[in-house]
Amino acid sequence: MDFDFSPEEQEFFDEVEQWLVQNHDPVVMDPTRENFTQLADTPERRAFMKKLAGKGWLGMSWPKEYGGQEIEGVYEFILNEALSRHAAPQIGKGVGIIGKTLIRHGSDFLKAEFLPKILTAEVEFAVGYSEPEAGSDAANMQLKAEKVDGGWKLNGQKMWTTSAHFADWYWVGARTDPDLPKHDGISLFLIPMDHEGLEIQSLPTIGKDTTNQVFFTDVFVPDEYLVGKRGQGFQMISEALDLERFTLFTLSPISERTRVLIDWAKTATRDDKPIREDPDTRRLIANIVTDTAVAKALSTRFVCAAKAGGKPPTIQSSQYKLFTTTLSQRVCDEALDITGVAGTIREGQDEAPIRGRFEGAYRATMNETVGGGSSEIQKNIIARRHLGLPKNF
Amino acid sequence: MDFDFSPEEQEFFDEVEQWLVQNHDPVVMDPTRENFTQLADTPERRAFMKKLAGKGWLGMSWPKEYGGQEIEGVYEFILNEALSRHAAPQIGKGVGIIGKTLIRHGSDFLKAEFLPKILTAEVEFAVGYSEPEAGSDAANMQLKAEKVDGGWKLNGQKMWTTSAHFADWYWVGARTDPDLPKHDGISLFLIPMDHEGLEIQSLPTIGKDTTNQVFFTDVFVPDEYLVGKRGQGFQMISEALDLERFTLFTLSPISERTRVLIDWAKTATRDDKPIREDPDTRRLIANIVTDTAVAKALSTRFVCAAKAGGKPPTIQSSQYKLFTTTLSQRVCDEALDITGVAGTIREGQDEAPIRGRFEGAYRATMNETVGGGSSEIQKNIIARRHLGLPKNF
Amino acid sequence: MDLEFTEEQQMIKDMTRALLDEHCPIEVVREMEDDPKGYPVGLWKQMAEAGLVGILIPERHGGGGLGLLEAALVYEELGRAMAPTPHFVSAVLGPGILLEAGSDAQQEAWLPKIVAGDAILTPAWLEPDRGFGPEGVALAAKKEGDDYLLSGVKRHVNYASSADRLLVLARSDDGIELLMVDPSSEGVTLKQICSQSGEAHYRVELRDVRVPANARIGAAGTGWDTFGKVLHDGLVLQAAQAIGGADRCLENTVEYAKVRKQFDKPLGAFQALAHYMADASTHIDGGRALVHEAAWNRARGRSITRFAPMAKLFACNTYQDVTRACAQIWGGVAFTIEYDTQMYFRRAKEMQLSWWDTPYLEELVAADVLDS
Amino acid sequence: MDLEFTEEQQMIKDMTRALLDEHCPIEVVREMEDDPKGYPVGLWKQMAEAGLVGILIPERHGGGGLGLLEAALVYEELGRAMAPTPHFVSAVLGPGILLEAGSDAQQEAWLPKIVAGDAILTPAWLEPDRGFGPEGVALAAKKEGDDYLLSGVKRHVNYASSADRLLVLARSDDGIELLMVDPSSEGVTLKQICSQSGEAHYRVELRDVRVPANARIGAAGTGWDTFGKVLHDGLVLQAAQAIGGADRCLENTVEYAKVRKQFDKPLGAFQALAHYMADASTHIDGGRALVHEAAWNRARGRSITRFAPMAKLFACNTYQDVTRACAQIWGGVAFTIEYDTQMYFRRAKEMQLSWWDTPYLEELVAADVLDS
Repeated sequence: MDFDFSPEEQEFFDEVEQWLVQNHDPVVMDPTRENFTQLADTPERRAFMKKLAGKGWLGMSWPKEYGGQEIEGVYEFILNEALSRHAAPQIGKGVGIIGKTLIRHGSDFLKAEFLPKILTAEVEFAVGYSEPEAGSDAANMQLKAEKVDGGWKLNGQKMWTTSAHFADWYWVGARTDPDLPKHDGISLFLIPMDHEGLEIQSLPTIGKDTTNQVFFTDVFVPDEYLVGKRGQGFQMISEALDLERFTLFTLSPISERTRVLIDWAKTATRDDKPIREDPDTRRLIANIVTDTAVAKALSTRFVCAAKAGGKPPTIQSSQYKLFTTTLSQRVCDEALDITGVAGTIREGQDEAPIRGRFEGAYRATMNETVGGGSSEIQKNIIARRHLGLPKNF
Repeated sequence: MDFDFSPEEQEFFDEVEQWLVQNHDPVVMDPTRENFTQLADTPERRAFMKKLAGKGWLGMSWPKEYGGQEIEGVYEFILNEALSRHAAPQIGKGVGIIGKTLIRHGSDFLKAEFLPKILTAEVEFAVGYSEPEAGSDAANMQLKAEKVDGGWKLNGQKMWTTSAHFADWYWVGARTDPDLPKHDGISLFLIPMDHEGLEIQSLPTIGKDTTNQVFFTDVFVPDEYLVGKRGQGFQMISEALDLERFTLFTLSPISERTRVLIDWAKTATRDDKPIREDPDTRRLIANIVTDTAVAKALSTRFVCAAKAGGKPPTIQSSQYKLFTTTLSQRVCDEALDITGVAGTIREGQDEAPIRGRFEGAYRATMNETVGGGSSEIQKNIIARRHLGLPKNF
Repeated sequence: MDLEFTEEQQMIKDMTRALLDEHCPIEVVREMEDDPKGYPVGLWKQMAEAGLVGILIPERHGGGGLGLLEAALVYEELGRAMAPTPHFVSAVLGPGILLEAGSDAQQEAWLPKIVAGDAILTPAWLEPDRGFGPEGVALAAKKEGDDYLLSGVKRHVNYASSADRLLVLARSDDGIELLMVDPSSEGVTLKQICSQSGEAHYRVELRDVRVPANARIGAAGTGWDTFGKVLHDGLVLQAAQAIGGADRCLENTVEYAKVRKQFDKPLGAFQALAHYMADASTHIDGGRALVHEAAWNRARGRSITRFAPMAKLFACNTYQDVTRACAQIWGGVAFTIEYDTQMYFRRAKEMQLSWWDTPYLEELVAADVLDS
Repeated sequence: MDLEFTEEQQMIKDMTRALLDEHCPIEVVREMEDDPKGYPVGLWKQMAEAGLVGILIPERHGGGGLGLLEAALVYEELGRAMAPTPHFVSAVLGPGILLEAGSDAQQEAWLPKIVAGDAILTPAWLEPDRGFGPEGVALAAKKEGDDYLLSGVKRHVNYASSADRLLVLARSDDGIELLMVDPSSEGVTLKQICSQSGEAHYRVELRDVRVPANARIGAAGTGWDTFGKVLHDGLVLQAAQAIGGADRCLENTVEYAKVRKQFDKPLGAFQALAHYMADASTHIDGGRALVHEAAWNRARGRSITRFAPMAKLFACNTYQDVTRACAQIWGGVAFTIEYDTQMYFRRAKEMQLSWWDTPYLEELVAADVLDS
């Protein structure tokens, strides 16, 4: 048993940390964007990703034949936690879901077109799985892909495509075989984001960032941009998610918020008395710190399960996601309780404690127990796959 | 709107209160028996019920032709709350479920045999609905009633017959028509508790009282002891429960526990400092008191709904039961937290705070969120009947 | 015991709902978020004409002379509609303070104008880095001859930009004073501060602001007692408003859960979600009855030292829990500005933190229970 | 990072489980509830022979010389089996105190006997109406020449009737002392007190009990520091025990939920119940990893001032929540003595209240986080 990183891992941890401190740039690294910090959605942030690529930190776990280093996924975990700790964009969809799926299932053509660009951060992707009628029930996607001469014609709608407004390519699941059982009729496609017939509509959120819905009108996709085999889309999506949960929800934003809260509570006063002497504050912070330690322990569990190889750490990451997102919301909620009525002052104003960091985070985290598989979905996974209980709906 | 009793109700309230103070008897009234105080299970407690009967307080809401006074159910509510506040036996199954069902559905023979004795407290009943395979799913009862010459032969088993070891008569649901849909094949019977073929087995509980299971071996019941119509058993059971939820879970034990806890907290010390100055104690008690006030408001709701007539107050009593039993457990739990490590001292010992009242109550209330319709069943009722949501299992 | 409304109460409730349906649809609520004025003048005029602004003010001053129970019914509707109005500060706290401690001249000068919707009053109470109790009031009121000289900063002053008078809580040698200050006086600076709910809040700075002694409400040093007593009534209305918001938010969610499908079933057919809604409904119905009981007791002239903080404590916790559960049921769309759930969600948290927050209310209840 | 056990750790875990399966089936646990001795001598002997009693004691004293991580694995098994033994007081706290502050003579006199299962030590710490902190220790230790004269009452003294020595926390002019007292000394009276879990607890009264100065462990006035330090290690083991209990209780419940039917469906097919179990499993698995991390840090020689209270705080809350949820799933039968759920349920609450309770642990964590 070992809760520390190995010397090599620790060396990498230190190297990344040092590099991030040296390359600190408030334009790129804005913690108040909360979960949206992970996106490379501005020219500055894309430039930052190119610098990361220059360090050789993209695709580290890929096979050498595709430009990777074949090193363990834990390094990508370390990197992503460090990036999110510094509120920098993270390695994500390109290196993970898309790159790894292409490596396993993509044609030589697609590999040649995309893999090198992923490694050099020249391409940003948007992922289109969700639809108005396919949220928790992802296999229910209805975007229609009709076979036409030399390719496919796509019609329908996607929801929650967070990166649609800045990405270069769209990684999209669509229904190619409506007559097959719903899990077997889905295929994956790659489409230029500026393709004719794609209409992106911004969906402003309660946080300060927006997501998008995307409408498809007769969008033509040539045959060679079908990923893997027709009808294997849902299997590829599930496989990649299982492998990539790893990088989906980093713990650092929560730990950082807790740290910021504690720093504030250590020095703030109310009625000229230190807030840290307030019994409610002490009780709430003790429990936040304890539960953050549990979240970290749950993250250690899935990292270790992933390292051990074999099955993807589905259960461990469901437990982690369930616990951590609930905690994340609670930290924001109780931080507002601790800051008191001043907690109601909207983020970004000088009058607010910590410039309203927690007021903003309270809103921005509202979706964490829904997005990426709701808490209820995680509980179903744990109940069925871990505890062996029967289907419950 | 009026949250007070009417002058007449208040007069009755005062009369009962005064009478109970005058007739205080620690042998009869033992608050540490928690929910079991409601039973007339000892000679002293049966004598007490006879005294109550002498006051004309049994069957007050019955029609005059059966010896009742035809007054509103709220008087029985007032009486039962007073009885449970004083930890005295309550009017219950006889006057309520059984008497009222007999009045509505019983033959003249059964009415003549039982109603007068109920009014004079000469008969105690046990109720047999639950079985090992019929808990939350009450309609699933399997006790077999086979038609034989002149009557019925019963074989099978009942669970949770709390009063079996002292009652005179057994009010039992049995399956007379196994081929009909499960809600339509049940009939109700009355059987002397000392009948040949009935074997009572004690089931000690985690509280200090016991309940029973009862085994039936060729128990013969003459035709005239079938209650109402064959196959109408489940409907009669449901109807009576809907009418009687009123008297099932009184609030007074919780309010009394809260009062006892507060009295203790006002004077107790820890390390020579008043416990009432402890911030955790203050916070917990503030919330207990608040939620007890909510429970009382919920009880007012179902009393008023019942008074308003029309439909039985099913939803209001489900909400009340759900909220109150959860609170009841929480009060005991947090009382132990407030008393600290001394809270672990088993009930009844001098060394324990309040002689371990809360240690005992912590155990005794464990079943409250299960018995009488579990919290989950109550939520299903509220979801479906109140909110109009679809069936969820 | 009887929980039925009188005919008049039912009428007030229905009339308020109809008025808000017409003059305060959700678009108006959205528009008013972060607006410097923060409320639609038309709506306010309508409310005044309908007698809602003067509802708690005695008939001799032109008001409706009704009690806290009727006002609670109105507040439940205001909560359901999330109506942006200065009613709480100007039609509850302001008149409450004047009626509790104001001179005849003060009452006559202001109450009829308030009733008519022609004057807005708002308390200036909270200060930066200071709490909810009397020790939180630090703004200096220095006696100079017959005048007070006020210096300090107030925050969370609702609708200050529309106020004709601020009711400033300030600390003099005699204790805490309530002083009427014209916000257009020399030395007063307003700055809008956006809040979580989008209600119009202001930071108010006072620099050597001179007010005459007759601007003081009540005897010297009695300001906190007056304010605290009036705020207790206010708590009940805040609680009613929270219950109204929770109720409407749940109502919308239940309707959605009946039609929105996942895995070919309506959301409401998933037991976990159905149970969230059953719990929410139980807390709302219990909280509402508690609020009514508190208001009814006050209307009967009984003390609500315990009932009032209990009602706000439970109702605001319920509002927060219910909106969180509703957001979970709505799923992703709750996170978008386009849907209304987030509007209830933000208001719930702000209400919980405002006008005495959870720990302060718990302490009020505990003190009443344990220290007497 | 690696959460695998070493071969030795796995062996200890398996061996402990096998030993408890054989010598501590549930009937034995039931039998020992309220028993004045409170543990089966045979089981204790077996544990000593297997090296479990001496697991934390250095090899030079005949022990296993293993660390807190291995002990935590043992404690998880003790928790699963609800094994009634004086291990915590006699094989953890007692030796811990002697090793931390005892003289060579004291160590040599007692440690080998403890390892062999031939001597039982138990701390006498808590007092009536007093709390968990140093200010809770009021029992008087009056200096008379070279002796101490002890007077006062202790409570919650586990397995005192079997103890060869009590380790009494007492207050002298120098501060708090740890003094070894022979319970058969003149002036010592024991009275069994039944506890919620049925563990053998005693009230110990000391009346002018005379002990020599060399009965003191460590320098004068250092008793609390010694005790507190050792109890921090103990917290991790209490946490491990709680996790073990919760885990076994959930395991039993999950199996039951697969076979027990209501409405023609297994209980586990009801989403609300399935979610209770999913939550429980998440808390147990997270709590276990935290406990391991705490123990591992201690074994690495790092401070566990924060980890130890966090581990017990979370694990004991989890144990209580899990057993409550399990009881709800079992339904009526959980309420009967015949079923085992109630045994976990009672132990969960007692563990939460014992050896520093929730508020005390929260304060330890808060102090470490906020006051440094």
